[in-house]
Amino acid sequence: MSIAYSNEELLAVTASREMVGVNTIFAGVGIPLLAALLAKQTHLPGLTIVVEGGSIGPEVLPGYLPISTNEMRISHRAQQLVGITDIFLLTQRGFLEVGFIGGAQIDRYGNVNTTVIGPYDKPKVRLPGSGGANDIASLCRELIIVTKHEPRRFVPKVDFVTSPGFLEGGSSRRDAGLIFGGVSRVITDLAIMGFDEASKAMQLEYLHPGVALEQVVENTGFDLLMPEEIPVTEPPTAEELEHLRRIDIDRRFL
Amino acid sequence: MSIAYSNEELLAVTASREMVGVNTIFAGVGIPLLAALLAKQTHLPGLTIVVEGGSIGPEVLPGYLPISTNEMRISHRAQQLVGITDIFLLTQRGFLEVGFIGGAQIDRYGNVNTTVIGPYDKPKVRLPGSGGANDIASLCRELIIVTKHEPRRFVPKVDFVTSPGFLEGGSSRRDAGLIFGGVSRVITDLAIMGFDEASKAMQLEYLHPGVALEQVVENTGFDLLMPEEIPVTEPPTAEELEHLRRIDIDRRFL
Amino acid sequence: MLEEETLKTGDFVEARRRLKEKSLAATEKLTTLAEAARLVEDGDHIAIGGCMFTRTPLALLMEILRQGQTDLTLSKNLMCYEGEWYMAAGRANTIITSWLGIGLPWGISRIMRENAEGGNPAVHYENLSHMALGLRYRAGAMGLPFLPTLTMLGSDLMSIAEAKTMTCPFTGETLCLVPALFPDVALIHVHRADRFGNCQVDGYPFMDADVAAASTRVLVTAEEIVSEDEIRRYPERTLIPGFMVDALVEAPYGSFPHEMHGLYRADYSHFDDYVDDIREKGTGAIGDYLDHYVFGVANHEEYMALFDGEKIVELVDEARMLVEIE
Amino acid sequence: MLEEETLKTGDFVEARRRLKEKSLAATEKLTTLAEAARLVEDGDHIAIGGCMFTRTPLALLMEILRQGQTDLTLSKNLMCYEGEWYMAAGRANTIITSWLGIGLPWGISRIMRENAEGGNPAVHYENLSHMALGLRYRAGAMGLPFLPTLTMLGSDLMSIAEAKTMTCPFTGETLCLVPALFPDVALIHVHRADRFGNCQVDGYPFMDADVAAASTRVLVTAEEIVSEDEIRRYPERTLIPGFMVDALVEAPYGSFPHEMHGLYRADYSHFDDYVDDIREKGTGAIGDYLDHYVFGVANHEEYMALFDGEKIVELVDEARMLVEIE
Repeated sequence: MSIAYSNEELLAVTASREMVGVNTIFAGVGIPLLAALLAKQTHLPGLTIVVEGGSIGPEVLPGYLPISTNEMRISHRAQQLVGITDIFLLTQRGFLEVGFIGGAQIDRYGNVNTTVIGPYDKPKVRLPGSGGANDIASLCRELIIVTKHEPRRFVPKVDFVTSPGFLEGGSSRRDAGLIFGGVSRVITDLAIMGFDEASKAMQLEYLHPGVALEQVVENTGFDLLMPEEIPVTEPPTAEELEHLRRIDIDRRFL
Repeated sequence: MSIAYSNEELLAVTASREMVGVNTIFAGVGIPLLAALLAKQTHLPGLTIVVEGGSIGPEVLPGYLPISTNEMRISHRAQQLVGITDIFLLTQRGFLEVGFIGGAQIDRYGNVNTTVIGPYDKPKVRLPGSGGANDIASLCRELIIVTKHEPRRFVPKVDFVTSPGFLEGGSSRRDAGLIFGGVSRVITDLAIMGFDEASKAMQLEYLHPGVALEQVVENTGFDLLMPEEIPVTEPPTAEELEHLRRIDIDRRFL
Repeated sequence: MLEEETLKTGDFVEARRRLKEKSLAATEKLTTLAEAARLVEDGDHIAIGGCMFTRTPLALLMEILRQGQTDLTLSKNLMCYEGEWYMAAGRANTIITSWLGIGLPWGISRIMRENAEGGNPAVHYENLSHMALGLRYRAGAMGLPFLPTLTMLGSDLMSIAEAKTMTCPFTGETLCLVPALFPDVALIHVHRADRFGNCQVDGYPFMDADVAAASTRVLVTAEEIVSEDEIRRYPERTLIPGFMVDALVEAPYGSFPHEMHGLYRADYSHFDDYVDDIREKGTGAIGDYLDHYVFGVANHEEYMALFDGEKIVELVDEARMLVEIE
Repeated sequence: MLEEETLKTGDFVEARRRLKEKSLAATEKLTTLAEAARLVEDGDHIAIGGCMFTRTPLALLMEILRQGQTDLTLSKNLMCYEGEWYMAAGRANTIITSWLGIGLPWGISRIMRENAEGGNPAVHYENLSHMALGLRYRAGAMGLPFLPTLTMLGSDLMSIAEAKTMTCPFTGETLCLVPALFPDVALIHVHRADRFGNCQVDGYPFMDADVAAASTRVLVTAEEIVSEDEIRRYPERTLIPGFMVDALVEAPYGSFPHEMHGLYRADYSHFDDYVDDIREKGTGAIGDYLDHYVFGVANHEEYMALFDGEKIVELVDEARMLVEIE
């Protein structure tokens, strides 16, 4: 039995499933937080959610999803509240296994741009900035990027590397001094991408149900590596959707 | 009317008077703490006492003087308790105006030794170590040293510089990277010493009541600079002694 | 006057010297909002406590706008609409932040876009990561010229932020060094303080302790002035020691319509109206907003009278509910 | 096994890799003292929480002596008589501290004097300043290879401590760099924890949060195991998050005869007796002490039964009185 679901629900469910054996996650508001909450309710009872404002292990009251990572709605029943700099230092030390970010532009090496479209000195579009995205991308043990799949977002080279993926590919991330981490997955409304072990170029891994390969190709502004077989993502289950919809009862994010 | 007083009382009173216009003090247990408490009760109502364990602005219950700078007796009614490293960082930032230390050896440039008598690798006497003394001497805006006046303590050159005074004199302290601070006073049971502005060598400034110049000379293992006039310290007043004895009712330190 | 000169990057020696001109006496710090704001001078670097729309010292920020200090640098970890106000009113010429906007549902700051995309030289933006800014305050608080970190390495933020790289002398690894920030003035809003300025906060501590310790002057507003005994009962909870504080003001709802942990939730609908207005009328709407909410009132009490009491009760109720543990 | 190899100075890359082998799951951490102590291996660097004679994890330290792990490195900011025990029992070969002794009235540690003055090669002392040791733990907690500081500059501690100097690339000033410490095991005693290991402390926080974050394994004893709700009521007070903790043990009086803020004062008279005995009989008295208080009992309950209940009540009363605010 298949149930109708939104793109956002598919993203949240897919992201939650990507967290296998994960115990600590650095989650932003929106889809990443929903994915983390879902994972904790389904397959990761030992998960500790950490948010940028300084909240460790908070719970979320259904219908009271936070809009920002630094408000009471996401310090509710927290186990610990620490300073923002300290949350990032825990990440630098290596305590955060998975981080989630989005972005306006992403390129073939998983670099993300949230600073400017166009040249920095006279941009076509000025974006809000890094916030903690650079830090999460630099310091978590691995990074999952969640974004819409559009050609203007998936560009050969981002105009500005706000958050480092694999930089120029190969060993360039390590060479720059980033001792760990890198992008493990890019999850979009069309597909799931990974990265080639050696070249660190983006490759298609799964197509979402009902999505044709051409759709992905058309919506990606560079050549994705293509493995021989491309399986299809399992659609969200009734149980997963039920959990999700109970958390976001007003469907603010779904 | 002069009242009989002990050497310790004279030290505490003299030290308290040396704090003119002081608002923050890094105080150890014993004489420095008594001096600070006395100063707060007499001429420095705006004084905040800070101790190494992490206590800011504590009060002391008469008869419950602390033995160590990290116990409840000196966090009683504190205004803030912070980590030990953070107390020292506040000092490094410049918030601590005066620090007090003692020591087993002191030399003509105000360097203090609490590590070893004799060579480091095979010492004649192994002392307890720096504790926070090096940090207080390195980081406070000024340093007051309180110690007994004995020839084995007042040596030409300390066997080991645990806590920096003016190092080799002149600008050597600043040259080593210590951007502020240095010893302003050495207070003993015989006299008060200061330091020559240019050479940073120790010089006699006051003799305590009833002490002959020769006593100081005999008990100092190097030549003190001698100004033309050497005034005599005012003896402790009845009020000062009353305050002191009320704080240390069991006369643990006096 | 030396105070007025801009500090060289990471100049911890001069920053420490400036601290010597500040009284550290444990005296009564209570004053009025107007008197406190007068400690801000033209050209100052103002560091703002709180984060995004939580625990923002809005009462102080509005009073400074009323007083008219100008040529200001504003720094804050994630900057909310107060950054737009100072740009729109022509009071800030430099903005140091990792992010500017109200939050995801309210889109990108229109005035920042206009300034940056139009190449407006009146406002300079220093963009860096959230952690890097936090470390710049922390380096200042620690009395250091810089702190090492791995963050920002390899990214284009390295080319625009004030940061250097070095080779670690112990491990040979590459490190990013972010220079200390030593703001002239810190603005901090807290839950409670005693009259000597010992401040306590509930909920997130954010970067406020570092911001206060790094700054030369510290202005504090508190929801409530409490007895010394109340502070001394739980000294572990004191975030800022009194000797750092230069001025203290009792300002209930001093962060409103931003939020205070356990006291009042942020008024999202107020942000909706603010942004809708800008979308409709352009960035001139920010000036209209300031005319109404800031310049149109004499003080914080008159400002609060502009808000609907019933709405406030709702926000207070949600705040209480969210911190309740049965 | 890599775990057993000694970390190179400041090797934050390897320290971070070792963390990957640790489970960060939010699971129940409760176990027995014996099981917790078994997580200590021969050759480990054990970092001890608390300071001097306050909040020392004595129950754990005694259990480890009973189990017999050896070739240990002990580090603590100001080390009390537990350092003497490990030297006397031949279990520690390295002591990293800024100070060793019980406190001023009890004089210099006799066994340290004998070892150092006799040139005993069995124990190596790393001497540094209190702050420098704190910064070494903090650098580890921050995931950095080192932290810069001004402390120790110009002193002879620079020549014996693991520290380097550098020229600041922003200001040209000379800085001391202290390398990170990444202990194998942290021993921490706290007031309360929930079963997931979220720990809270009253009074001084000392260096415990840094020590825990810098260490690969974290063993915690708590005076009391409380409900999750009790921790979540004041999350601002949590000092160590549960995911860092590998083993948690309920151990009332787990620091006795050292002190716990608000619970019991240190038993000075016990220290008097301990030191008097050493003065009379020489350092062999430490072995006698251990035979009686550590090896002569099977566990912490039997240990506590050796103390006079009336005396304990006095110490509890003073502790309560000292934290009372009318």
